[in-house]
Amino acid sequence: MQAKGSFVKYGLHVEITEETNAPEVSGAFSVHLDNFDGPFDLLLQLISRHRMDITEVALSAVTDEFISFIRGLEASGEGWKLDQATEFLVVAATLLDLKAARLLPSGEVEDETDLALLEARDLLFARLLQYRAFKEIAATFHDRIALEDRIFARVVALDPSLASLLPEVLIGVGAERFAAIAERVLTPKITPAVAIEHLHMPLVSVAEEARWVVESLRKSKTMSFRHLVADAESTLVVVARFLALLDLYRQGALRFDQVVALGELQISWTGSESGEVSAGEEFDLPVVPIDTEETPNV
Amino acid sequence: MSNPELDSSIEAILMVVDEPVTELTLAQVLERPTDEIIEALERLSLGYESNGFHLRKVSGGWRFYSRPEFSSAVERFVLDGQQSRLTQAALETLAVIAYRQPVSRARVSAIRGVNVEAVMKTLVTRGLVEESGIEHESGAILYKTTSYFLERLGLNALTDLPALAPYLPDLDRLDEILGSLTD
Amino acid sequence: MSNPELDSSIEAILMVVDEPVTELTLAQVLERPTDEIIEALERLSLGYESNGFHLRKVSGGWRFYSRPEFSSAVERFVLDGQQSRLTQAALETLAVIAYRQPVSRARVSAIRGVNVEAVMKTLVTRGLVEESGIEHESGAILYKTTSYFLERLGLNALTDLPALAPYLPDLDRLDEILGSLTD
Repeated sequence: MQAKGSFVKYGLHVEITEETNAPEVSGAFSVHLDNFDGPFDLLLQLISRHRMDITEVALSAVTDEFISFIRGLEASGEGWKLDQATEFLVVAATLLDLKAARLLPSGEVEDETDLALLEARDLLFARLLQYRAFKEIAATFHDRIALEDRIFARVVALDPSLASLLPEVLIGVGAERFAAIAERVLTPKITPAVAIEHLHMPLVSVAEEARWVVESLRKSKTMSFRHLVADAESTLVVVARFLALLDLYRQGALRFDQVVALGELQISWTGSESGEVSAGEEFDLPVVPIDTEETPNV
Repeated sequence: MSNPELDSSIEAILMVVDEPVTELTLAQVLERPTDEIIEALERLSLGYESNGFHLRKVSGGWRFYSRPEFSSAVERFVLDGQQSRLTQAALETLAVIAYRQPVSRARVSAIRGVNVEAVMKTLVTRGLVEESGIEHESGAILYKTTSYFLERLGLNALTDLPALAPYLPDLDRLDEILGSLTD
Repeated sequence: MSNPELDSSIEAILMVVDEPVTELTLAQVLERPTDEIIEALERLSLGYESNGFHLRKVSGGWRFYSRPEFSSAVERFVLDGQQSRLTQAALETLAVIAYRQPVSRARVSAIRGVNVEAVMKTLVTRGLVEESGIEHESGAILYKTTSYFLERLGLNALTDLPALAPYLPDLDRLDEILGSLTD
């Protein structure tokens, strides 16, 4: 991963080549200031390691750059990157707090390593770092779950010859407890929304569903539409996947088979085995106004 | 001529599939000639001599079994107090069947979000659940609870099962979604 | 010191299980000290390197699993009960809970900088997170991860979670302070 940047501090020009565990640099937001030039993530890292002073960063310039970055995405047709935008808001707000605290004369602490004496600005640092740490560790969770999805356990039914040896079966719970188990299991995995769904409709990205569709079809080669939407949490996801299929069909990446009218729709992958296949971007709205799960409250 | 990749794929399948698998099915899934599959199975079956399990062909299909020499250990395990009690997975599956009967295995799987094949078979073997006809549209086998189930739960009739909260949807969400799309 | 008889008995038992088996259960059934059982299980688990399956301890219990390399072959048999994906927001929230448990929703919100109410609900209904008592001072409900969470991540215990430290800068006691300041 590229981890190079440079900044000027106290008149010295310093080259930074230390490794960074910042996530994906490509396509990410980078900052061009008088005293710093490089990815936003690296800027944070430098500040966090006390290699750069927050008071020397022109936050308004960073914000201007971010706005033009987002405009650029809009213009290029890629649309808003909501995750990047929310993350930027969180980080920028923290930096602002940090800077405000730092500019107060009383905020000066001589011994920076004495964490017992952490001042407001250091707590803010810590908060920011923690936020980033959990983001990064979530990626390892994702990888682990993806791996586990490919491992299947041996689960076998009780052998009838062994069953005959067993005494009476013990259900082990009373009727009330049994009903409670039923209630829990039968509760839909998606909690029924109260009446705010029209306000908080989670938007579905056709492009994102298309990526999932491509991944599934590459793995299974042939799938029925029913199977392809088996885990869909809403009609919207079913529609998005269907639109993605149409776009992929137009690109010649798949084939449809339907033996009888209204019968099972089979989809066979005929596209490339690997590499980026994008579809459905035209269906996604350029601006996403609300996301239920990610409402910044900083 | 052995093929380690093929051998391991066969082992992986047979280790996690509960039913005996035929040579033909393996040939189709692994896209190899049946002869090659038979050869691999026979080679594999000779390789577990020092293990507590072996690979055998029974009534047309291949499956891993415990070796009879160790049946006393297996029997003790099964007879151990733990085994006469239902597992959490079995209990959850039984609860779905009890409240949604008659119900197909596919639908129970969809509700529980996991494959319930082995658990259903155990419930049938233990006499708590039995087949109850065929679903008209799909041809799937339907299951219901038995009178032994009522007895073990200490109930007289299914109507004595405690009522569930009224808001639980009775319909399989997927069918609902798909149904609304094809209308 | 290996004991082929013991090893094979364990293998034979693991062939018939429908849920992971603990070392303690095996020790009781086989009438051997738990240490000896653990040793045998660890030895066995190293012995399937050239097989399509392996023996693993997940969430406290042992059982046989297919190897991930052969998942494409196995998937054709195990079709129903597919797992649905977690969103990025759900993964990040889950990460915070996993490392800070037991933890209140307010505190998770503070760390993530966003309102996590909807995501927490999803994690609870998916069985990955559960309530774990009340915070003494605030009266807030505390949350922790479940054993199903361990299973989904293929972990044996919470102590097997990757260390958080490498993701944070190398300052002494930082982690500790972070834990206390988000209230």
